[in-house]
Amino acid sequence: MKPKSACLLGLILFFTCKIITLAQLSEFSSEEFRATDEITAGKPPAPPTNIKATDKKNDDGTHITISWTKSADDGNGANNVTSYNILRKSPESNFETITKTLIKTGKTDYTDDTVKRDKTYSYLVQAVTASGTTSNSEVTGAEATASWFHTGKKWLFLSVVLFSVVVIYSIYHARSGKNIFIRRIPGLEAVDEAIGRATEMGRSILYILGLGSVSNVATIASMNILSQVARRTADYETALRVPCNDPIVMNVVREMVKTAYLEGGHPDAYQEQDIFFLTESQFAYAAGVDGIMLREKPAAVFLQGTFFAESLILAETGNSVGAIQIAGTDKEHQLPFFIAACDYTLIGEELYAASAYLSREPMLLGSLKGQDYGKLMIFAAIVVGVILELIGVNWVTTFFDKVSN
Amino acid sequence: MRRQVPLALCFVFGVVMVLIEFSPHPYSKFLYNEVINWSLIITPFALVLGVATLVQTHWIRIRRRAEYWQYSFVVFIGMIVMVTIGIPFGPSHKAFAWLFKYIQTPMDATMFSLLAFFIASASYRAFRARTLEATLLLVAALIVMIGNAPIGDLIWNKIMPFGENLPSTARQWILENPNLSSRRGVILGVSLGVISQSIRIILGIERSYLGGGD
Amino acid sequence: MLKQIMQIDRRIIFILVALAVIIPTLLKVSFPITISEPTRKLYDYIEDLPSGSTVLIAFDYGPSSMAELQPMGTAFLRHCFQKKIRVIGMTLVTEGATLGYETMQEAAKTTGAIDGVDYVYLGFRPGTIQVMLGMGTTINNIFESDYKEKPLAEIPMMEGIKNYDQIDLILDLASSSTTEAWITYINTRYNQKIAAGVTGVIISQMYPYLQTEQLIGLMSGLLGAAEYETLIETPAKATKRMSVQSFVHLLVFGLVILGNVAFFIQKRENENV
Amino acid sequence: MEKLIGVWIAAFLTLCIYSFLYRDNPFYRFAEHLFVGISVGYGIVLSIHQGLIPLAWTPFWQAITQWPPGWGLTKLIPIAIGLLFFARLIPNYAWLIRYPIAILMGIGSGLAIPNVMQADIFRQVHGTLVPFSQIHAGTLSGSEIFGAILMLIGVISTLTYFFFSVEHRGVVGGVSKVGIIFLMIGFGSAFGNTVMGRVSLLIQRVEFLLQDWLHLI
Repeated sequence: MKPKSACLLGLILFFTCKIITLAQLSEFSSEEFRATDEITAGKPPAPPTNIKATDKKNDDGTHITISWTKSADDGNGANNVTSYNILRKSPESNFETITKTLIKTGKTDYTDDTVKRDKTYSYLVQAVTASGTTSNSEVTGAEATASWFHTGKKWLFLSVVLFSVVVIYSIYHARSGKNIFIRRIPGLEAVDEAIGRATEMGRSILYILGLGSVSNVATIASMNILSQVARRTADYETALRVPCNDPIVMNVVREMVKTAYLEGGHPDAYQEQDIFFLTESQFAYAAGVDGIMLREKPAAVFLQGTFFAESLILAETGNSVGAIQIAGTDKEHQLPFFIAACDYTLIGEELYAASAYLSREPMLLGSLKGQDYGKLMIFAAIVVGVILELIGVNWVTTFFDKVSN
Repeated sequence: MRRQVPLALCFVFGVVMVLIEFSPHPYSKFLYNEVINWSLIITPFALVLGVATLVQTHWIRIRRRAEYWQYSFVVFIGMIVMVTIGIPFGPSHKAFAWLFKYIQTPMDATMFSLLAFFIASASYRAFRARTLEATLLLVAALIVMIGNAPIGDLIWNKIMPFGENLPSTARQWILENPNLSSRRGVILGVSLGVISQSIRIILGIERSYLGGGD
Repeated sequence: MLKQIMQIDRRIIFILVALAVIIPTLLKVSFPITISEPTRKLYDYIEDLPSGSTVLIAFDYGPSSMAELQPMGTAFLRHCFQKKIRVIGMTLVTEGATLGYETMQEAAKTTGAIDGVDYVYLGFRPGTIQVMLGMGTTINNIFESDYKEKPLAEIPMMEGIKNYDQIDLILDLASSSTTEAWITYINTRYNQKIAAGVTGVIISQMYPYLQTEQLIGLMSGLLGAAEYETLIETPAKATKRMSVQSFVHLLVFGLVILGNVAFFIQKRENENV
Repeated sequence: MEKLIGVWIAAFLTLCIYSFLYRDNPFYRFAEHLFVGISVGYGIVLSIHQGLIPLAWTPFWQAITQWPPGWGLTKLIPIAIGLLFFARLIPNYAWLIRYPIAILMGIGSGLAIPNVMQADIFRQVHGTLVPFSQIHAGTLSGSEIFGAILMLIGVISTLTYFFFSVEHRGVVGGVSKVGIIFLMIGFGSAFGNTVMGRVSLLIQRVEFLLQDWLHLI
């Protein structure tokens, strides 16, 4: 805005306010304003028409949207409208300009975000010309209210509710003892092969749980798998060595393996010193395990659980001593190394599925099933959406656009 | 008291946070801000957990004269030096910044740079195209590796009359196409897992975070 | 013979790697960098911002990722300062506090940017997601003073900056999952534009977010930093390091091929036996 | 001077850690333990100066010094809850730390559910559909159409691979096989990028040794 027109505008506003205050106009029409226009030079443009003030929905009651139809002299007629200006009257004050900068022509709406909740405001729109003459629209009013529920998010809300119900239902379904099917997991089927080979060769099996603590989901999953492996090694009387990185994990593992040997009917075969604490530091642990691999040349190496950067050091050494390696982790960054250097790898969720499959724990099985329903819904949404898009119907896409923004 | 109250608190806070998400009302916003503020106040105290575990482990090692117990003193010395300088003078103090810059930074950076060596040796000794899967992985890895290296484009443009900058273009194509779609599949699956776990935590079905005991 | 080659001591490979880094570093080689689309998008976005805009950089990394992310921060800050774009720095990672401070001060020194006028460094607060969300209400609520404990109210640049509404872009320099958190919580809730610079390990994971425009741009590891340096026409550390990098990539490439050739020859011999 | 000493110490520690490449030895163990100690110390200082003091102590001080006491007093509740973390140090009351943990877990989970659903599921599904509306509108080039179809196949087949309640036989088996192909290429690209990441760290260390320490370049 040029300084000159700004001065002029200031002058107009000053007079406008003056007149309003003087007249104490509570209900006035735009007629009164015409008087001020005559003070300034130039012919006033046609006023904006059809002005509407509406409370913005789904907000905290601090927005009112004002819309109008452009002045007849905006782009047409005298074509002298250069901008619009909005004046507001609140219960406490009289009409005052609320637009900090003039609204450019072509725009026909404005959101006032300075209102207070549960109050009624009146608005009018001014058309402004280059020389600063103005003309006012009719006055309209609205009350700013706050919403308790965001209706634009109703689909998101319903989806959250629906998915929660599905998960809870699946868990209860699993708890009621119904059999829940889980697909074949190739890595698990190789367990027997690995143990068999170790027995034939008379070598040990090395089970590495990684660096996780007992609260890690992957470490818990790994312990479930270990307990099954222990059951088989008990049958075959193969040595099972478990170097641990966390003393608490070691204690839990000792208990679990002991129970497995007991239930397998070979309590005497259990060797407590085979499950031992190495060190809690990352690379020293890797070096320690490397040493064990090189010395003992185990026939099979299990790498299941939470792994970080040491994954490739372990997998490489295991590979170099010619062991069958079965790996699994939910740490995505380490998966490439396992896949490249190991014979079988449980990828991410497969590790959880394997653990649920082996432990038959209803909570794990049920959640897995519930998530599968979720995947099915996503699958269906994508397929239906694509088909509809290709024939030119786009409501699925629009729907996802709306719910995700 | 020991189990039921924490589970109830978890439920209340969880449900409130979910519901607030759908309510733009100023009262909800107020509540939301308060809860966020509360959790911001609580979080820094969690520091106690990590420090206590570390001190305990090394203390036990020293007491039991476990293997390499002498090194546990080094841990304590490092910790004490940082704390005695940092706490009274603050982290922007010169001495503290010096310790960070010349002791912590080089060690942290070097520790992870060891992996450059290991990745090279593993590439040679362990990464074999033994199955179809491993083959695909290796081929994609090799393309990305050469596409990442500026020398890849340079050599290609010198010796090949066609396909300017093909290595980096191929790399970009792999990342933007097959990589993108498989990652998206993983994201969708993992996100469902996160949501289902959150539901279980709020409802008290999943309680492993409470730890053992009654 | 073949077996010997395959069973070669890994320390010999370590030496090869060391040489592949040391020799080119001493020779100061330099190669041209090809610009990728995601980096260019970030550059263009900053190029199109009017001066006086505000961006926020989150230095969410520690010394272990400094080699990759620090050059990104430096190049990006230089671009912003040259364009008179105001920068707020912060971190969600403890070690990032000192690193971010250093990076901002160095970039300011080379471009003449003034603390408190052209940039503000807020430092660290624990609580990741809660910190992000809290800043959405008011930044002052989380950081009532900057890193040097000067109250935000007394900093001229922060005048008029209340929350994300006044911030035109958040650049997350990440070595872990912070970028996902910025996207999930801040992009979704506040419609805030997010861009990222990430370490090599997580580059691949970022691509789905680029396609949905939840990320408006991405610098991919050291290469991304070198690309940005090329775009602002001030080649620096990253460009140099990428050139050295080339040789190690060639070495690893060669090692993988050699290892596999040996593997297949051995496999065939075994089959024949 | 302090820089000179610093560089020499840093170089010594760097070499201590590299000595691990030969084999595990006392120098490496010394550096590793020092690293653990120093970084924990750093964490404590930062958490106090940039965490506890501004986020807990300041509100606490304001709450108790403000007169008349106002809303600020409610801040004493989370401070008290936070203090329960110290119960970790008293074996008999260690269970008290469940309170703050449960609250933080509740808040975190509650925030995650709708946001993850919106950002990581709905938005990602939307992103998969958008190219197809562009295909219908005819704004995509041939290679982009190919890319869109490839993306569709990739997303669907990967999703199928992680489907656990159906046996992977027949059509499902075939689709999940395709999923593995996509996954492997994705992991391969991560592998290639990881090489770049790790090598970058090494280059920076070598730069440090040759430039800052030995002044060879």
